[in-house]
Amino acid sequence: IGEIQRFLRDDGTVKVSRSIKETANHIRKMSDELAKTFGRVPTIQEIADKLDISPEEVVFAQEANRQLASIHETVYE
Amino acid sequence: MRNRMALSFTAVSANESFARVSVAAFVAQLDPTMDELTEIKTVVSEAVTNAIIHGYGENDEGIVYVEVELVDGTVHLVVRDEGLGISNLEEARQPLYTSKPELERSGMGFTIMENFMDDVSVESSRLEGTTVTLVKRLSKQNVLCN
Amino acid sequence: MRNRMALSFTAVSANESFARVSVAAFVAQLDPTMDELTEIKTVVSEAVTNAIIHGYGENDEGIVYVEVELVDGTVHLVVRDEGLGISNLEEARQPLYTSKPELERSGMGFTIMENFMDDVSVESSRLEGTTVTLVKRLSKQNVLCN
Ligand SMILES: Nc1ncnc2c1ncn2[C@@H]1O[C@H](COP(=O)(O)OP(=O)(O)O)[C@@H](O)[C@H]1O
Ligand SMILES: Nc1ncnc2c1ncn2[C@@H]1O[C@H](COP(=O)(O)OP(=O)(O)O)[C@@H](O)[C@H]1O
Ligand SMILES: [Mg+2]
Ligand SMILES: [Mg+2]
Repeated sequence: IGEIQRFLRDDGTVKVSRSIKETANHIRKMSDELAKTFGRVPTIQEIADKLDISPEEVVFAQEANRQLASIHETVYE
Repeated sequence: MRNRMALSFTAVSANESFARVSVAAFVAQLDPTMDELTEIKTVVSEAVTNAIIHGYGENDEGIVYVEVELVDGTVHLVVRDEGLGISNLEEARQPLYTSKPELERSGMGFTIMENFMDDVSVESSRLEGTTVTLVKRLSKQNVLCN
Repeated sequence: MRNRMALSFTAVSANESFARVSVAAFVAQLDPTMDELTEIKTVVSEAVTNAIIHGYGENDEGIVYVEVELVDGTVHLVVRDEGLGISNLEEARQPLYTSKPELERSGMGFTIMENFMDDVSVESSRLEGTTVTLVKRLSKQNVLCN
């Protein structure tokens, strides 16, 4: 496992994971926050505007994070 | 304005995620709620997985076709394969029915599609393939229209 | 394994972001670095914008075609339109050349493609359209091969 962790850290893929994970976390937080403020589920544009990215990038980050989570599961569990 | 896209890809499970992103990114233009988008992504997963697993039996020579049209705030989605087809459609659409219990599939694919979409129709013929047509009206557009 | 996808969509600028993300989601399967992914997205933007603005002159009857094939860690990308075509290809590919200075375009589209990709070829004929073929080998795959 140490080997695999080092490999994941060293070959640059972690850079992708980290930055996407961060964006995905921001999306989740912003989504919760806006839901509280509005008293309803936010639209994708409302979240995208707050994070200053395109709605399409919101979609991408969410899915990439979901994929990373499932890779993480198979590698570490 | 009508805005359309069409997508086709190799019938392998690895492409399920790509299909979800592609459809969701296209639909994002109509500014759906996050819940609506999740529902659409789930439906894409179910229909595309069916095409790959049941339609083509995971034969990676197969091609899955997806089309999306956005008309006045309504999403029209078509998922099509040229695979084995479904011999008994009524049975296939029953909740919990699955022809592959050994794969630990839930038999809930069609039921999920029906729950998340406003309209679901399925056409299929043996050895020619299956076309699933799905329609969803987005809530925001309803509000604007009322 | 070879994995392919093909995408087509209405020639409107609103679809540029969809095309970027769609290609990125497909290429993500090869586990590119963040930089490589950004480069590919930028190239898709440039080529798709050219098809919409120059190829179809923003006529939304046009359809833009994008194809991606992943072969052994190499990305093969084709962006095609059936629009006006390019009469002088050599001139068009010069850095800073633009036929639409009034749109404040930079004339750097082809130069950006050449910088970010390993191979760029353009075929075009007047009134029949333009096909841009782009190839990028991903760094990780190079390392594994050496
Ligand atoms: N594209 C398809 N091609 C062939 N058969 C299909 C297709 N989609 C669904 N089916 C049939 O319908 C059944 C029910 O589908 P579904 O409700 O998604 O459940 P599950 O996929 O868990 O079996 C499948 O088990 C299969 O027999
Ligand atoms: N798909 C296309 N169809 C027709 N003409 C094109 C196309 N792509 C590029 N061109 C021509 O090549 C020129 C240079 O393209 P580019 O380097 O992207 O610069 P810019 O888009 O800023 O003008 C354009 O101004 C246009 O005349
Ligand atoms: Mg199913
Ligand atoms: Mg350009």
